[in-house]
Amino acid sequence: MEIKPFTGQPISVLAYDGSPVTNLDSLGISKDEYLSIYRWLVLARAVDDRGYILVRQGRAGFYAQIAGQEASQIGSALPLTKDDWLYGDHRSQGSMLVKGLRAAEWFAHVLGRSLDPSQGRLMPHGPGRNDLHIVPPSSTVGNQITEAVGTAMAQRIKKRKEITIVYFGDGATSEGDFHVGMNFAAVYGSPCIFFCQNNQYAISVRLQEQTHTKTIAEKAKAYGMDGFLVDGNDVLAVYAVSKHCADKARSGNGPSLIEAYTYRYGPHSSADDDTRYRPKGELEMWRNERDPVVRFRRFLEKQKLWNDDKEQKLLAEVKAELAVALEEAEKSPVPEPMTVLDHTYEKLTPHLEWERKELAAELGV
Amino acid sequence: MEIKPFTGQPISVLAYDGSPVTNLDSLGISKDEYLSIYRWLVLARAVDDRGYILVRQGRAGFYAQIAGQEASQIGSALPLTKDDWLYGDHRSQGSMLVKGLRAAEWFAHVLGRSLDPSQGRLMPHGPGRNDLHIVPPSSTVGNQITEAVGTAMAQRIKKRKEITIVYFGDGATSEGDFHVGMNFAAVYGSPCIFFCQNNQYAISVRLQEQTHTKTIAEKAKAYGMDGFLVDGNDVLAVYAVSKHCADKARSGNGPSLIEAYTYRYGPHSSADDDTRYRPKGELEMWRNERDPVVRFRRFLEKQKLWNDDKEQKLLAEVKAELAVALEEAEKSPVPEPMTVLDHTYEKLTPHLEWERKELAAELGV
Amino acid sequence: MATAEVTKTQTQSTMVQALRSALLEEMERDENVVLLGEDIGPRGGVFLITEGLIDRFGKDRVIDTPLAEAGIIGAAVGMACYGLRPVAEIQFIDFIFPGFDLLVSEAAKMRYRSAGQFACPMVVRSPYGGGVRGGGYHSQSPEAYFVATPGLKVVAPSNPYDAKGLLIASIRDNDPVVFMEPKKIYRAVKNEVPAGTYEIPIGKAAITREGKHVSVITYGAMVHVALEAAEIMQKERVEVEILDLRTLQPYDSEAILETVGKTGHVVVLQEAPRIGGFAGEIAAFIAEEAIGYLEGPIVRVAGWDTPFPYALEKAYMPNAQRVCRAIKKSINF
Amino acid sequence: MATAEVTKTQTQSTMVQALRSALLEEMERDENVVLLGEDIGPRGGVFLITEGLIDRFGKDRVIDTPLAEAGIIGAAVGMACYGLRPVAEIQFIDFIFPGFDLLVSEAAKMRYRSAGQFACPMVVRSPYGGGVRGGGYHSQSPEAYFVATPGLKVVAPSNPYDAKGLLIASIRDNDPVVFMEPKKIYRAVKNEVPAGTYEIPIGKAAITREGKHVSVITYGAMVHVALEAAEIMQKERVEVEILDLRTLQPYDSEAILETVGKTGHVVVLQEAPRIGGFAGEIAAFIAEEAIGYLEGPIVRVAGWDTPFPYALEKAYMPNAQRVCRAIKKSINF
Ligand SMILES: Cc1ncc(C[n+]2csc(CCOP(=O)(O)OP(=O)(O)O)c2C)c(N)n1
Ligand SMILES: Cc1ncc(C[n+]2csc(CCOP(=O)(O)OP(=O)(O)O)c2C)c(N)n1
Ligand SMILES: [Mg+2]
Ligand SMILES: [Mg+2]
Repeated sequence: MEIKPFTGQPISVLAYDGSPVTNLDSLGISKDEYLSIYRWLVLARAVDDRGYILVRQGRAGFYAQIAGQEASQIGSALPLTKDDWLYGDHRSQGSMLVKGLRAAEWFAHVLGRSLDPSQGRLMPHGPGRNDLHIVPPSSTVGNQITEAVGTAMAQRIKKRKEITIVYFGDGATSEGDFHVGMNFAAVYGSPCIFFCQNNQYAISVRLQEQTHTKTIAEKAKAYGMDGFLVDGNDVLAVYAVSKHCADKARSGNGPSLIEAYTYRYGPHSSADDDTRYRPKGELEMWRNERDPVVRFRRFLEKQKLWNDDKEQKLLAEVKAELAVALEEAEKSPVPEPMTVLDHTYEKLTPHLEWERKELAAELGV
Repeated sequence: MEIKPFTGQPISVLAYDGSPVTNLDSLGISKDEYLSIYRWLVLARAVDDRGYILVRQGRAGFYAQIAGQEASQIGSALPLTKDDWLYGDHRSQGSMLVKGLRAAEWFAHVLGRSLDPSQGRLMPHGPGRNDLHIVPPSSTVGNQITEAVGTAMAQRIKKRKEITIVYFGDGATSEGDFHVGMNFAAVYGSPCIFFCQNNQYAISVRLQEQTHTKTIAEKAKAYGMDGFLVDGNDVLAVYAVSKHCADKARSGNGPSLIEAYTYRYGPHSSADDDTRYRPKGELEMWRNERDPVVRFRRFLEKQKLWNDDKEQKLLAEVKAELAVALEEAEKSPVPEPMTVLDHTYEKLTPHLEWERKELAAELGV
Repeated sequence: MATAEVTKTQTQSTMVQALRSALLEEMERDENVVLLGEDIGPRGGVFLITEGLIDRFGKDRVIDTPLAEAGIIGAAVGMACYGLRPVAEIQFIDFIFPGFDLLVSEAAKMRYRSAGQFACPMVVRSPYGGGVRGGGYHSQSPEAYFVATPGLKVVAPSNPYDAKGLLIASIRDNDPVVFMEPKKIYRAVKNEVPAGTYEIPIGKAAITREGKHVSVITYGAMVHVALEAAEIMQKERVEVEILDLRTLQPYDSEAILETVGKTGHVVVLQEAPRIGGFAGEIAAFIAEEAIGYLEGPIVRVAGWDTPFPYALEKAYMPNAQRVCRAIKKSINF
Repeated sequence: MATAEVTKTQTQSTMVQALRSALLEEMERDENVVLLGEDIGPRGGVFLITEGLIDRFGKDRVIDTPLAEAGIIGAAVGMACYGLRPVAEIQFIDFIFPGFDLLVSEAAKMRYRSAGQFACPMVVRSPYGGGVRGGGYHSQSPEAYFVATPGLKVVAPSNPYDAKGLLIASIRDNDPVVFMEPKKIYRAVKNEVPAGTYEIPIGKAAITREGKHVSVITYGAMVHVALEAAEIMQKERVEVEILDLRTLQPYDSEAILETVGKTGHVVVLQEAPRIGGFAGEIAAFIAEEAIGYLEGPIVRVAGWDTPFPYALEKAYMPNAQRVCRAIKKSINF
């Protein structure tokens, strides 16, 4: 399978019905790996469903679902090694799970509990984990992009065989940080993958109102960088393109932009009302005809690797696993109020020492 | 003459020796207009020479010369009408003169005198004049770009047959504002010309270290906009391309990016030391072989429109004119110290009223 | 300076409704008023302040923008220079920072640097403040930055009536105004808001509650925390006067001197972190101009000097108890 | 707290030289220290602070960047998270604003939002302040913004000796530091700067001049204006004590209380505009914690509340005369 930039049409491996449109051998993926990919897809969706219920139950304040975008996230994160760095955005929990974040930690993050590696410091859109090289995103759309480039610059300065991947949405490409980050990475040949999940909306704003190009991928031309357009609902295509760009970056051949053309099923977040802007039938079309999980399952079935029995077994297994994870998260306590002052600086400044006393008095501790 | 975007090579009308490489008739420029263009080139250079001397004499604090870039500025400003708006940067005084700024005002600006339309409020890199629709640039590289787009958006909202031109350098294209402004303009089809004077340096940083593309013009592709590369030392080519883009914008066909490939002769500014970064011989090559004023003069000579006599006469005329202008500027007083508080707000706030009293006491007035 | 007058014949409104009606009426009145921001079109803004306005005024006057605050503010500057009166919405004030440069380097300085030739009659309105489980980037109160920027005016209403009158005044003002909307009370506080047009003058504070023992000077959502504290202190026979600044830049120095002169005890209350915050400006002003009136320390109550937390926002935000402790510190000197 | 110790065997240095030697020595000591910024390579920076360093350390450690402050600060954050210790140069602090978001939303909050997992040991150094005919965009003193941002430390030296020791301490500090260099005295003030490594602790002020009648609290280039004023007042037998804060966040509250306790009269002097400025924070702190010591108003001396002018910068900037007037206001209460 030859992977070329600026194809105009999304690169794909599977047709919507799951039949391959390219030679699978060239992907070099084993049967076990196919099954593992499917498990990731199912798990990511299940985690997300479970997480969103927490909001509906009033137990969490916010949730941005990834449903519909699982293939983009799983396919792009699988080529990463342990040493590679990952910068997410507010909709990249699927990638974080692949990178090693535990479901229990994710739930704890959603609930704002101590088990959350970020200890309830962030609105639930992605915790960090230093040992996994996952940097927690701020909510400020686009900021992670220049940071990721800094990390990739450092990897190159230190001559490490590592890469950095950074996730962002179609809307984020309008921010200055996208531009500045792309330009820096191209100038320094930084080992970086710019991974754009183009789900066609930035809250209510459609891509055609966001920018005047047909694709995001072609924006790479402004930086002398390669831009790849991939079917974001085709996990094998996303994997193949991401692997290509990861290898390229790792071998010193610089950064790439990947646009994964996909669609989000949920509202922008639990605070959104998507009926205000979504045209009728659009969501149904994507969900019924292009679903990334179903599509890959059809592929497995066609390959005789999957059947209903296996499916039921997997779903039950995942459900049980997540029940345990959620329980672990729920058992974890809410952070101690007195910790609210910690980690502003390495040590409390004198002013914060003073505030610590005030807070202790206020809390009666 | 057909004007096409993304040519890869700069569009030109004149060879370095001044002989036309394209059919001149298609430009629709009369003989008188040729002479007037030449006068502008000579005047712009003379103003600049005179202005720079003021710094060397210690009478002004700062100067950024345009020498070498006159054709870019004159050629791009000539197609503008009185109603059109112009946003300059720190190196666009040539364009401002064409738009109507008087040389005396420019000198007053350089000297920080009351005749300066900005009344000594800005480092001398470009005053504004509301009646001429020249907005004074801040020194912050790139900021003028989104502002210009706002004006162009307003022109469109108001359905006026006006356009806005905004000037910036090659370095400015790295700022987020370039990206944000280009994107907005393309999305709204704003009647705007993005005019990049690519003089190949941002202070000491060469274009190849600034960005990984070969040209600036191709960056327009990231916005679904046309990008034109023009020989910035060829005033007729700059005029033709600018006119083309102005007409296009005026008739509702949206914005364009123009890259004028040129070279600055002076240091970045009077505070710079360009010997630290300029390769030997480069400056000499540009000055001796590609000078925009000489080139156009050769053209006029070849067209039998010019000779040494006329040249001497013109130089003397301009010299006299500028002597008068400078005198007018010098006669103009330094702004009254008490005015330092004015124009922060429409009216002095109570706090500023109080400060006014303090200042009066301090000055003993 | 007077307490907010309320016409009794009007219906109870939320601040969301009041703000929306200010925009609508000003757009009807002056066709140069245009709105721009993210999701303000069909979506009506994420807090629905612009709901339905695009249907009424069309895409040329209610402009859904690409996701770039530098573009929103920069374009507003260029529109204002041209003669429009743009009202820009920043979705959360925490996201003003990608456009901060355009605000402080351009909008704030355009009039000055052009010696009055160009002006920026524009409003940047944005929800601010905590108490909505918004975490570190949907809860901040960055007014200190704007107040410290000469050329900007800064307004922060505490109730729907004021919100409407102040927004109308801000739109009509010929200087750039940062209009900070306390999102916690967007729908939580109601009062009577007349249908017609009225202005609350910029630069004028209001006494929200009269008292003679101690002055709590505050603004925005914190006015309600002050009211709660005043109720508590009332039981201890401490009569708290509450001064709602309404405008932070230029703030109403006369009103401040008046209340300090009356009570001699001052608490300045803000939601933002303490160090470098706007409360410090008020305290400094009093310490310079009214030290003779003071019978105790000027006590600041503020958020802690940390980023805004998520899970622990209750332990973070100033509450009535914290205000009462400060009042006691101030009067038991 | 102690007066700047000066080893007499050393040569007289400018602040430019002192800063350069701090960078050079720290880069020699720790290979994780890297520099990035505009024109810092072959050009040596526009003020020559990094002159020659690219020859010594190569392009991987002295990184000339494209013209984008968001990239400079953003990349520094990403480098710091990775384990480097970047020192970013912003050519003039007026141009930090295109990268302000990365500073306040990212660098300042990374440690907090990751609950201590990631830190940003980085320095953003930049020339600030007026007096060099730089006009509105090459003269500003925006420290109020940084001080009001929890998570940032802010340092502003007043002399070459301190500059070197403070820059070394800032590079070694594990929190992000905004290091403000008073460009007016880059070459105008000299003192003895030892060749070897030494740190001036962050958070500690210094008494620049002892006096018993009034305290002038200040920092950066204004220390020298305070010294001038002290000389003038000396003639009127007023002994002025000058406290040079050196660090603005966290500022040395003990040293402030000590000098206020000693003199009872306070002038706070800054170059930045008055309203919302850092001087207000100091005044507020004193009005809260040391009101009992005060025998007069706390008087602020500052730039006027306007953008920074060009032709009239003399009328704008605080000078010794303005400080003397304030001192008199404070002691003749
Ligand atoms: C700087 C900034 N501006 C605005 C917002 C509010 N906001 C959060 S997500 C979002 C849309 C993002 O769209 P996109 O980048 O396409 O990502 P998606 O949500 O579709 O995954 C907006 C406007 C923000 N978080 N940060
Ligand atoms: C935001 C910002 N960063 C840095 C500077 C300092 N500076 C002034 S001009 C300049 C280089 C500009 O290069 P370019 O855009 O190519 O324009 P030129 O000077 O070559 O005409 C720099 C770095 C500035 N003025 N503004
Ligand atoms: Mg999207
Ligand atoms: Mg240039």
